[in-house]
Amino acid sequence: MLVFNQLETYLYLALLLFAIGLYGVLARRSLIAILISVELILNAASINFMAFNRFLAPHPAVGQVITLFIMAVAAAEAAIALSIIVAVYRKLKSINIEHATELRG
Amino acid sequence: MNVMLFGPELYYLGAALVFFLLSLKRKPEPKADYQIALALGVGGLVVTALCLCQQGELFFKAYRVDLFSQIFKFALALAFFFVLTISHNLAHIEERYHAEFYLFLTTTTIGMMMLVSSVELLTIYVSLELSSYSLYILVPLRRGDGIDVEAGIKYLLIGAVSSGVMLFGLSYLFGATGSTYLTEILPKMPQLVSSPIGVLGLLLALAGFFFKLSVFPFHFWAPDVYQGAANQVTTFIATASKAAAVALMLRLVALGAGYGYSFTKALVILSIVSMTLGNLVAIIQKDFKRLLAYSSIAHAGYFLMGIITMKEAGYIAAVYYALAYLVMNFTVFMVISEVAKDGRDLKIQELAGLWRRSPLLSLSLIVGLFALAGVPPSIGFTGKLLLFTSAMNQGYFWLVLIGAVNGTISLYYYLRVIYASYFTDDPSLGPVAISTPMRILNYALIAIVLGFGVFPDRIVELAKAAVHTVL
Amino acid sequence: MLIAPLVGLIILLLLKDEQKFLIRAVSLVSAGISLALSIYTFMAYDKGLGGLQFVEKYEMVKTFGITYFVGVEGLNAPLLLLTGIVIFTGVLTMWELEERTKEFFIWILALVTGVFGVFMSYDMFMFFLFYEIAVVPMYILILVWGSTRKEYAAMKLTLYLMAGSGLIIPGILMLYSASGLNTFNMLLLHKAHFSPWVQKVAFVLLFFGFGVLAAVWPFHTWSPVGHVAAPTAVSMLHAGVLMKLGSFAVLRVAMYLCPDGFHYWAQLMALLATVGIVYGVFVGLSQTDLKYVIGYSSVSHMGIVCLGLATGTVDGVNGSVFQMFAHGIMTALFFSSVGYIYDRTHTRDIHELGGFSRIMPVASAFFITAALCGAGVPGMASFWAELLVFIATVKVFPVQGLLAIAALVVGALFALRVVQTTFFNAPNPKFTHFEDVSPFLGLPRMMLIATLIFFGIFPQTMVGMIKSAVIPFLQGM
Amino acid sequence: MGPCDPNFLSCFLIVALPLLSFAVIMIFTWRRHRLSLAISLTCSTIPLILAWSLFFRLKDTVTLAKPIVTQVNWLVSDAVIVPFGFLLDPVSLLMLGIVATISWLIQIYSIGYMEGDPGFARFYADLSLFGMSMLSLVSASGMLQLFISWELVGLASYLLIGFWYEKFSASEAGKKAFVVTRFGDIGFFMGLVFLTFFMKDINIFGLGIFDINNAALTKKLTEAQFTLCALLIFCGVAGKSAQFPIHVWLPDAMEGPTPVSALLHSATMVAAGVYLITRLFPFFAASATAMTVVLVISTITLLLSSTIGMVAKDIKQVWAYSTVSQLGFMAMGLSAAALGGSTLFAGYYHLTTHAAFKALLFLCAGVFIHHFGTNDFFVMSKDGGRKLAIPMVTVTIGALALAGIFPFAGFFSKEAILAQLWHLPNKLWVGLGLFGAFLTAYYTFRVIFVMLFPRKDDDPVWQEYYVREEGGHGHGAHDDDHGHGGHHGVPWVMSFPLIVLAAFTLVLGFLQTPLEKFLLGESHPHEMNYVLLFSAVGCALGGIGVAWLDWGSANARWQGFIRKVPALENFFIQKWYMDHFWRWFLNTFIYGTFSRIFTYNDRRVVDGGVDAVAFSTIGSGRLLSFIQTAFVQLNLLFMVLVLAGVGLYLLMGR
Repeated sequence: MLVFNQLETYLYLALLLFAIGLYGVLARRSLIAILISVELILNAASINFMAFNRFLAPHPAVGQVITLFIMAVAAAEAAIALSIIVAVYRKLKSINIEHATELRG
Repeated sequence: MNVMLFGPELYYLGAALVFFLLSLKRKPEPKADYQIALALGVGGLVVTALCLCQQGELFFKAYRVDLFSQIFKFALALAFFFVLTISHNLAHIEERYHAEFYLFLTTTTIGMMMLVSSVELLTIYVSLELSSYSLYILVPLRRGDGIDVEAGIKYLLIGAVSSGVMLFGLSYLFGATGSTYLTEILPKMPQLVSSPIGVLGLLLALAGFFFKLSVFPFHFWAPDVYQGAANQVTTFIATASKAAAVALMLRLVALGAGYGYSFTKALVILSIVSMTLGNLVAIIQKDFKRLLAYSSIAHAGYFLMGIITMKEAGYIAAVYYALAYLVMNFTVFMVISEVAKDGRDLKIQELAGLWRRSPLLSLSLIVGLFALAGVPPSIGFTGKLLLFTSAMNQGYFWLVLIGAVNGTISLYYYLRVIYASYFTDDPSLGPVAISTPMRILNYALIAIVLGFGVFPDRIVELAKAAVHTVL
Repeated sequence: MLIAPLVGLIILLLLKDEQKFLIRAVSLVSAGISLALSIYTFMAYDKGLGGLQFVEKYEMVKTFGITYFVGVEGLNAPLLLLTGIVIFTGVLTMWELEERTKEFFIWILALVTGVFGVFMSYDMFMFFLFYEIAVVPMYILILVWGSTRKEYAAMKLTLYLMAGSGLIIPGILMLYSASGLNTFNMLLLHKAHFSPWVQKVAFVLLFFGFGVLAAVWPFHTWSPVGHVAAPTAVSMLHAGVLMKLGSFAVLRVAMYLCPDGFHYWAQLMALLATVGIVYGVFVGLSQTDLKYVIGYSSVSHMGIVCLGLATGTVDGVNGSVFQMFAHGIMTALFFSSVGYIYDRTHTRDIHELGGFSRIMPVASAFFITAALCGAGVPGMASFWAELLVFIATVKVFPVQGLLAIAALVVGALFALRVVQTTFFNAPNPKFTHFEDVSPFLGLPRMMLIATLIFFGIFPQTMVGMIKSAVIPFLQGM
Repeated sequence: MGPCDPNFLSCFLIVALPLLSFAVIMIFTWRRHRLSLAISLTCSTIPLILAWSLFFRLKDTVTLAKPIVTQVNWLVSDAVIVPFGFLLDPVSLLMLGIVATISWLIQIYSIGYMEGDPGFARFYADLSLFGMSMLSLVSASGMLQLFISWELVGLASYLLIGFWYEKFSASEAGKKAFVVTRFGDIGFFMGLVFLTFFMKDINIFGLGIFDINNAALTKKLTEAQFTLCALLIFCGVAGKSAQFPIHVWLPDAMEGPTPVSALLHSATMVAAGVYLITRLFPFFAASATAMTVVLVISTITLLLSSTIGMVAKDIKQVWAYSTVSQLGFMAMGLSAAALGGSTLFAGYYHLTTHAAFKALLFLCAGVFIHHFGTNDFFVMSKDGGRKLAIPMVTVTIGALALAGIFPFAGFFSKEAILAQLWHLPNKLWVGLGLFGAFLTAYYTFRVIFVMLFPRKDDDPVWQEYYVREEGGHGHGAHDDDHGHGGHHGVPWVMSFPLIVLAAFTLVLGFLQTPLEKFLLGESHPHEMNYVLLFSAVGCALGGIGVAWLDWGSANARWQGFIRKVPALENFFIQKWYMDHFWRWFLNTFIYGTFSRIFTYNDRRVVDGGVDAVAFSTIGSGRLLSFIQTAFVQLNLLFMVLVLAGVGLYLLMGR
């Protein structure tokens, strides 16, 4: 059987994506980069959905629908996030997360 | 389909539309906006009250309307209305944004309303995001010196990550059960918790809800956001979204046929940690809202306590306490936003001499704080005792003991606030004028907090009925 | 009886701050009504019949089996009477209060409502609810109207007691859930037979939880500090009534519901009590602040109460309930007279005072009476109480009993030392100009003394009452 | 017999009236002297009449064997049942009479003595209180009632001694008296409690005195237990009637007004101890060991006090010590009787006579003090004490009685006691008794002679006197504080009691036989033991003689023969250092050790511990708050790590 015709492949791929995304969120300092990493996490999720849908879902449409929804939501999220990032830039003159360290304790 | 089933949501959608139109106006007239908002808020109360006894399912069973959801919708509407009542001076939000403020407040309300009655993964996710995104925007809406956007971005990041994690978890659940309906997933719990993928999925999925409920370790946003956001926004976050989160958690576990021992144990530990951490850190806070943030973390622990009993009594207690928490927490925030007319963050010392500046406010402050601390005769006390009772019935002796001890610790910082407001005095601070409606609101709140504390029967019965509809 | 203070409280809420006299009048009236009611119940209670009387009861929360269930029996009737007397006299004592009068009386009345509630309710939930109501107002009362180191004292006191409740809640709930009856009604729970283990754990939780309020050694340190800081009437209420709540609760909840636990821990109780007795006396001996002295004396006296309970014999329990009553009155008398002197002289240092029998003979007569009563002079109520306790104790715990008796000598030395330095010797010229207690202000003190002596001469009126409840109580155990 | 019984009623009145007057005066009339006086007097006269009427009504009907007991229940707890009632038998009847009479006389006397004192009313109130408690003590039927009145007596004496409370020494003395006697009382109480403890089924407090004496009950105790109880009860006795080593309060008690000294510390209160022994005579008699101890202690007391009496210069001090010694003497008599299997008569008889003549002596002293405004009889004599005819005569009579010279009362009673001692196998006791008698005679007549034969101011003896002044002893010459030592004649209210008492002193001696008959029911004719008789009188005369040589005769150098041994004398002047001992004890142990340690412990350990907990809580809060870094990614990391941890736990824990 072909390796890319197996559920595991896609699961591992998704897991990898998820890990990368998580890493990016934790490691990158630029807000934009972090945002992108979040998107990666979402995509990992949607890959999962598609994979499960493809291989063992009783109803073939569900996963795809979900994925579509995820795309839309992700888009909205990106918009909001970007707008806030802009606001951050206006106020702090930087989009480096390290500069947003006012609140503590 | 029966419109009434979807009544509240539709109503608020309409409201959102109105606010949207208002926000398009060229020159802002905040007074008028406020009048309209208030009117709509009252209307929302009426509508939700009317829809209280609806029963039914919508959208291919993805959306369940029952007493449980309707009660919480009413509670949300109440919170919405409360927040509007204290929004008469949105000092920290630029006037041209007032309409938008109302708009997003409405949308997030809609999101939460959908949240409390959605029983399907996707629906849950979407409504969760809807409510969250509006809040993301509301937080940095404040006119501030940077801390607002900082709070906003932190909120956004933590929220986005946890929702992403949750989504990932949901995908596993979907994979493990092949379905997205809670009604089908949760009965499969036993074998789910026995398979690694199921456990992983469940855990990751809970992340999102924990984030809303600000349970340890997803609590990090709370202090910053509470402090950074405008008082009214904080109020809404502290009241409405807590209630919604509790409702959702209840739905999740209530349908469950029982989680594994170790899973419950994990939850127990989380609840203990978050209540202890919240209380301990709250002790050293200077900013009142931040203090309340930590107290909310502690309360998340209490909620969890009711939920993990996995028994009817526990759910009843949790529902009761959620409603109670909404009211008493609002009482305190109301005092904050009344005292801090200019919308600034309130330091605890700034409450100095409140008994002189406004006896009524100081009284409601005391009542509210004692209620939060769980001192009788208040709904806080009754609710807490019910929670403990149900937990003890399930044999969580140590959980109860620690909870009780935590009550003592929490009393310490609440007393510090009372001490500041009641004993210290600062002649430089002038009297706080409050309008007649606010006066009435004060009396009403005090009456509710005390009255239902001594005679909780009605609420408990209501909660019981609600829980029955869920089970 | 519950209602009277509540109504007064609500009326007060509506009153304006300015109408001081009206405020006082209202609170006095409501206090008076509750006094009258308590006396009425004391009189009207049918000892021959025994058992619960004047019962009121209705369901509060069916789901959790919470009922509002109050009644009067031989055990709480004396304490109700005590509360009535003390609150009445307390209000009279604070008649001169000028600062934030309204709030003061509001809180006082709230407190008293709680106290009455605790003494009367037979439902654990309500019991605890009232218990907290009674305890919490202390914080504000001390904080606002208190004197020395009040922030510290108030915070300490409240947290201490709340920590106590932190133990009480699990204890109560444990019994509740262990019974499986889904009821908080004590009479029903009493019938549920708990396993020895449950009883042991629950008892120790409850004993220490309530013991904190009863100033059981070594959890007593809040009490002297609190007494010192609190304003007169509050000290009166607190030492006179609130501390009794603790011991009463130990009796009513802990001992009543888990007899086996009690028998298991009785030794410990007796030990702690004895330590408290001896300890309190000795520490008090080296205090120079009048209120500290009294505070420690009450630690010692509460020790006697606890010792009586520990014996678990009819005599012992009779004695200790009687002692609760007597000590309540006595301490109220103490504090009211000290308060009077303090309000005038603004010092409580016994070395600074002196010769007050010449300056204000009446006031000092009050104090001396109280002191003698404290020293256990016959003819005062407390003598009988202590007598009963001691005899009972020697039978059960000989050693502790003898130690406690021996402590009496030091007790006498202790009381007389204070009396001598404060009221005898040459008057301090600084204070010679103060006028004596006016008849009106003297009235409450006179009432207290009258009570002391009445029950000192006719102890049977009290003991008979208590006995009517204690005997069935202990048979039930 | 119920409360309606006439005896009960009269007794009840006897007890209740003084209490009533006390209450009335204290509450209402304490500002109005005359009125208070009237009340108090009526309330002491009626009991007087009642007491004697009882005496004469019942004197033929009652005997020691079958007394009249009337009582009602006072307190009925479960096992503890306390009766309230009266026990009338010869002993109590006679004592009632004596007490009533003397307190009545004292009240009369005080009209003059306390005149114009600011606390006049209070004084009478206290007197009434004392009368009440003493009377109920005497007539109590139950042990507990006896104990209660016992305590009340202590209270009254506290109030009376500290009457001039503004004088530090007075209030101090009052405190001392109360605490020291309390010390004894606790012993007494413990004794009772032990009795209850040992005889489990019976409750001693419920029993009458009569029952305690009844051997049937007490025989179930082992010898040791019995002795223990007896000794503990004797502690009470020792406390009240000032036996060694807790006699120290009595001399200080002389700080009180003289009538008080006369009433409490001679006739009634201090006699209460001895009275208790007579009451419980069979009980005590049952334990030989205890009685021996009593005998020893009382002997020590006798010698100690008489030696101190030899050197005291304050007239009241002298009488006080003589009182102590006489009390010792009585105790000796009783214990000797108990050991010798004889009757309680001798001791009790001496108690009676002593009451009379000692009261007399004190009252006379009071007259002098009142007159000259000093307590120092040297000064009195210098100021011409002997000019006051009546007191001088009466004091001499009293002195003769005290010294035990025929035909005065003291002679007979001492004779009786010595007879008891004589019967003891060991003749040491009688010897000591005689020695005591000698000393008594000596110091008594030291006073008398000094008063009778004053010296000129230029007389060399005065340097001597002043030298001794340096020798400083506790209660030297200090003037009375009620400050009216004006030179006026003796008012009749003061001299009248003197005469009455003097009469008693003369008469009582010859009433020995009838009294004995009345007390014991039969009087066995006592064979005249001539050896003893003569030796006793010899000792007395000898004492007087020595006193004459030292103080009386024209060329006496006014210094006691004891001066030959200065060390000893100083030892006596310092009162055998008993006061020092107690003071030291108090400071070192009570205040020094326990109180200090406990207080420290309370502050530091207990309280400190609590505060430490509080602070550690806050500290941990501060510590935990560092988790909340401002840097969001750290938070996220933390979040992820915890999540991973929980995940691992779940996967492993499955």
